[in-house]
Amino acid sequence: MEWTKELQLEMYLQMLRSRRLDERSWVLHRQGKIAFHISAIGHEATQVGAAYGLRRGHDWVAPYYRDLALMLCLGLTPREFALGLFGKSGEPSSLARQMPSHWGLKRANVISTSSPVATQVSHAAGLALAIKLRGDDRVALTTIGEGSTSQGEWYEGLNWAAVHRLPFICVVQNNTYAISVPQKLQMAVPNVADRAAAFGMTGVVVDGNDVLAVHRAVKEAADRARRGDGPTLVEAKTYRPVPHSSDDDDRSYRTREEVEEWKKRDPISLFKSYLEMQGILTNTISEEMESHAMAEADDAVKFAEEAPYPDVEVAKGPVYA
Amino acid sequence: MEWTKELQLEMYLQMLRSRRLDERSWVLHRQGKIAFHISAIGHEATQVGAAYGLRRGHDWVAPYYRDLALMLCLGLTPREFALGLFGKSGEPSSLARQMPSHWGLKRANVISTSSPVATQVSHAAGLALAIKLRGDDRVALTTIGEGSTSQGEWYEGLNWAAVHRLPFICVVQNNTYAISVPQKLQMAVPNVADRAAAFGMTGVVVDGNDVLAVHRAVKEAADRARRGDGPTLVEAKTYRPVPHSSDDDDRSYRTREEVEEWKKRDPISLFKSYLEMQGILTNTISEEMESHAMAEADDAVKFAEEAPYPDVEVAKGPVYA
Amino acid sequence: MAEVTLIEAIRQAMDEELARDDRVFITGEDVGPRGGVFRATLGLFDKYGPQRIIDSPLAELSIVGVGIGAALYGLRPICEIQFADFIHPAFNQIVSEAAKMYYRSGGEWTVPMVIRAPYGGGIGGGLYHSQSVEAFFTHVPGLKVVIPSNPYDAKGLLKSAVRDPNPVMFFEPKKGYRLIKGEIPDGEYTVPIGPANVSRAGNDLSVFAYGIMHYYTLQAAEMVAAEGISAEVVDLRTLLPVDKETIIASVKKTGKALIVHEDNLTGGYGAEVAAIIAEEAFTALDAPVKRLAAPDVPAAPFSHPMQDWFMPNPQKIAAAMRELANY
Amino acid sequence: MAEVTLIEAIRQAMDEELARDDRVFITGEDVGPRGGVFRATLGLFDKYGPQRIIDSPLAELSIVGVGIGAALYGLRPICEIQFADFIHPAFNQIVSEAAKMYYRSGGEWTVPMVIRAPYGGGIGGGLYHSQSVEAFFTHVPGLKVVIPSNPYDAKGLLKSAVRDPNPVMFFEPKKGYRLIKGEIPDGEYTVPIGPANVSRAGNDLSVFAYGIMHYYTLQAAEMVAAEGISAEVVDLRTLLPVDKETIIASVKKTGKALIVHEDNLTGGYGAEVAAIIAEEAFTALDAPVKRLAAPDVPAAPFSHPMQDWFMPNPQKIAAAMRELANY
Ligand SMILES: Cc1ncc(C[n+]2csc(CCOP(=O)(O)OP(=O)(O)O)c2C)c(N)n1
Ligand SMILES: Cc1ncc(C[n+]2csc(CCOP(=O)(O)OP(=O)(O)O)c2C)c(N)n1
Ligand SMILES: [Mg+2]
Ligand SMILES: [Mg+2]
Repeated sequence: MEWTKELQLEMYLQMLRSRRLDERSWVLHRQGKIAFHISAIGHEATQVGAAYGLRRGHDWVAPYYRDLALMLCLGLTPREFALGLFGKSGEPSSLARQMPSHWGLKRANVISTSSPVATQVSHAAGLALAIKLRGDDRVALTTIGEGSTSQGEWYEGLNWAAVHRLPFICVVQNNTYAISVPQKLQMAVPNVADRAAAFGMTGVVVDGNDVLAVHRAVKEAADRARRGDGPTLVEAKTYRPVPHSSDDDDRSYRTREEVEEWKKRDPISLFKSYLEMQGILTNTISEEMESHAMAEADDAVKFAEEAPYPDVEVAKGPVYA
Repeated sequence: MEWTKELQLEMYLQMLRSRRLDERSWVLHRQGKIAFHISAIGHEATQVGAAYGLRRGHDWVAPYYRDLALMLCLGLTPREFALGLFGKSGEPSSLARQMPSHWGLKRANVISTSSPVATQVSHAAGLALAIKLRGDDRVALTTIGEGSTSQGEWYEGLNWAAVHRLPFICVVQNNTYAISVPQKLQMAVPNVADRAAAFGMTGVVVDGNDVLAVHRAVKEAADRARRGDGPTLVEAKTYRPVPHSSDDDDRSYRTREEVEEWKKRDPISLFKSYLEMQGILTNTISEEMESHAMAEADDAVKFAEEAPYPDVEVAKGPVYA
Repeated sequence: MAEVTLIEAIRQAMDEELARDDRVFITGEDVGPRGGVFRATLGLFDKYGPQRIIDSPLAELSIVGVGIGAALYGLRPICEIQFADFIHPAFNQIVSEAAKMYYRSGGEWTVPMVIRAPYGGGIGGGLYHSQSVEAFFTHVPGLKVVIPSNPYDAKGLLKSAVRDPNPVMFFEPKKGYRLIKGEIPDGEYTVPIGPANVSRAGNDLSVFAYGIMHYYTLQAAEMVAAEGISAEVVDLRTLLPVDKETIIASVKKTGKALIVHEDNLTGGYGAEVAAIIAEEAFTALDAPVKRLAAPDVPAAPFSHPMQDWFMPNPQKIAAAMRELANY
Repeated sequence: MAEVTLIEAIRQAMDEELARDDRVFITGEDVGPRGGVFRATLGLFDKYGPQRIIDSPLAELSIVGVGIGAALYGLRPICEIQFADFIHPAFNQIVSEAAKMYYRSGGEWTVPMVIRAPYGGGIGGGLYHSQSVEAFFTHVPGLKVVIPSNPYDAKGLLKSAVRDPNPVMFFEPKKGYRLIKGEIPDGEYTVPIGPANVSRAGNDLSVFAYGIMHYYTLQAAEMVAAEGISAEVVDLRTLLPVDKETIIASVKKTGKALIVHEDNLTGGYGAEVAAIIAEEAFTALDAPVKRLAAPDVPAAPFSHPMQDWFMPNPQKIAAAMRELANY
């Protein structure tokens, strides 16, 4: 597979946009300005690679809470995200009824998501079933953490996709922990992708800190799906160098050495060095992108800080369509 | 593995006892004397082989409704079974509160079972966890139909067993249908045992109509469990030559030819020929066993027909221990 | 006009909706060539094929979850749960997902889906083929809960349910499938989801019921009528949203209220009806608000004498009516 | 005597029961080295090790199912569900299995198990970290449902729950974890499951509440006391089995009843309490039976103004008391 220079720079910028906005969110939390943040830091290569493997806006997506970078690629604006952080009026996913990072964006074919993990998987299978029944050329992609693959919901959703050879992709973002619980207490297999064998589905392991590798794997999965050759389970091996969420303290369950070790494989630094080595990313471009990402984050936060809270009427409903 | 003559004859007798009692139950249903029967016909080799793979009365069992032959091997008496058919007083599994074949026999370490399929699987994992925590040398065995492995409950139960390397055995009785639904609409893999790969668990396919083969597989699984080498998924390939239950009519979903083809591989006939060929089963023994099995079924039905219905007080509870 | 059974009315509703709207499809266990274990989908597989009538894996959670996904894409799934007793594995998808989707997405996403399930006892089904499960769902904002008591309503309400933009739980009294017969018009009609139905006018007391208990209540009302007791009977039909107006109006008229269901007493739907009456029709009440329900044991036992003890029936309902009328 | 928080009382109860009985073990998500996301099991992993404090896979259904199996074998599991909102995947195991095991086996098999879950709103948790789920379980014969409102009861009731031969749902008002403090004795004690507690005597009206709503109700009672309204406050504590006697006795004394919960109104636990009163204390009633509950929207919204609108609080409770007292 070949990547144009433009495409690579675009993906790099997406990673950077997500990272800067995400870092800013942690700052807001430390400042006591927001109550909760759940982070995509470390997952940017996986998410940007996955998003670019799709026909964005055409294919359908059922994401999970950690997908800030994915959502930015799909068209969520930083301002919209920030409205969610503050619970402010105009938040597009839920009218600020849901916690931050509970995605949903109709204009981008991103369905509404909740907190209970793994429920989105059978939704994605249902989207894929509908796509197949209608004869459309779309695919349905869902994302999930490795811990959440312990849920029977995950198993059932993938099984439907396999039985009906649906245009379905499940991207597992394996960051080796579910809050504090390490992978070995979730499963007795080294790779989540090994579980594909249970379904008769293609399973792929990919370096989740390598955006191009993820892009290729998801693109191939999407091609497979569109050819009618059925679903794919893509496992992206990555790491979450920050706590699970702003409510978490990760010192009780992992060593600082482990975290530092992984930080050396930061997906943005890796991609940056690669692009520099290839002569694709120059200092000028890099600085431009940095200031773009920073400015965007600044603007988003300012916008959301100044936005009003939702009117109480918004709480009342409607509950029924 | 070597089988003594006595053991082989004993297993043959168990299969016969189950078959005759089962056939009698169908007759009772046709006579309008009982309302419901769900049958083990065709599954006897699987069930007897599985039971004899255990230390009966010492190991723990979480069965499913089709397990008449298994239960007889574990010590349920034909009279007790027949009380269940008629809903009569003294029925030991539930005091006739449950439908027939909803097993449970404390004296034999058989836990109480319900109707929703697959719920017994995590119970068996819990039994196995408790066995491990207590340091006992027992194993927990559960049985289930292939269709019911589509439930997330099945997946979660096996996953626990694998993660904790529990002394756990799951025997899947694959009769290729879940009521009317064929295996290919449940799963996109040819063997349920292929799903063992998802758990990092040993998976074995065995001819479910060959009692010795099943016996060996389950015995090996039990040995593995007792050695501390973890759980096993045993898939026994068999067939149900009768309708799903007395409520079913199987003509809508399978051809008579298919049924006749499988009947040629009836597990009792197969084992009988084999034992005759080996000179283990003589005409005399065979006839003795036949009349024993018939007499036992006669006695059970007579006993249950004459037994009183439960007192209405039994319905009232207690609901709490 | 033709007389049909309850199950035939249900089958007709699905057949007509499948024919009317190609976004409608059915999934569930054994709904295909087998036509469903109760034969609700009989003939539909042959007529509409495996793309519209889909035998699902044996997994209720994903029957509903896949249904939700398809509904989000714009289809109109009818999901069959083989017995209401087996809806519990799907609880998370129904309560966390289907019910909350519209509100949680600020109205962006709707789940136009019907979940059909046969419920209730009296058929020798024991603890796990007899359950009434409506009270678990009438507590969930975002769901509609419908229980028909006769073929006319069953057909008309099911057609409305298929067309409703919200998730509708459609519980069918399975003992009535072949027992309850009634006339239905030849042409197209619907019955709106929402209003209860005063199925028999009366003055001495109001009796609220649904499903087969409504069928029995009408019989009981006949029995006590011969003794001079005039019972007003209200078929609740739509349990959620609750039709408070009809309930309160009836109690204001008669001054006495009896609620009948075959679900367990404690925390059953009758509690909500009683609470509404005790709050909003208090000054009209001439007697305690009474509930006649199944006792608080897990479900209907299998053995017949025990099942009979468990189930409310016309005799027991008539006795409760007499007692309340004579208060 | 020492003053402790609600969560500390809960932690102590588990610590003492683990020490007392080696059949007791804990499983759930993050209960191990992390000590639980709310720190209820803090320190227990270090003290009792990975065989007694077991970090489960992320799968509630099997947390409960495995717990049931272990209980059948003779152990005494305490299963933690991280948030009550995530109990729905386990619904089938709780309702079909744990609750019915004793009855369905004719008393042969018992499930001595505790399922702990933090519930309730007011902590900015939005729709899925704020739910009250008790009403789904108070409808299920075979379960016990306990909700403590203060550290003393929390410790004593949790110890009773661990020793109870039946499955006990133990819901903890998470907003009260650190907010609610109270004295507990130094030595061993238990509080029996079953009886409600008249926590404040009064004459003008009876207010029934549980969990943090009980805490707020006591505050509201103080507020209206200053205005001359004498409210009797009943802490229901054990929701199932219902303590009818205490409820009815209180209403017979005061003639008026208000029920408060933060769960949605329709089909909530308040409906059952209201129904009991309307049936069994009818002649004592001087006013309509009132319920103050969260509105019928899916759950507490995230954004603060909306959350405040959703949640009952001392002010709202006091207002409802005044209205009823002045009826
Ligand atoms: C059904 C359910 N149970 C528990 C939780 C609480 N919870 C939220 S995230 C999480 C861990 C998820 O880990 P993983 O799937 O590995 O995803 P990651 O956060 O590591 O990306 C848990 C236990 C939940 N949201 N839903
Ligand atoms: C949760 C649940 N859903 C549906 C049913 C109804 N049901 C009973 S048996 C059965 C088919 C089971 O098939 P399989 O697992 O292959 O076992 P078999 O009967 O073929 O031995 C179904 C759908 C049930 N008992 N439980
Ligand atoms: Mg993870
Ligand atoms: Mg089968």
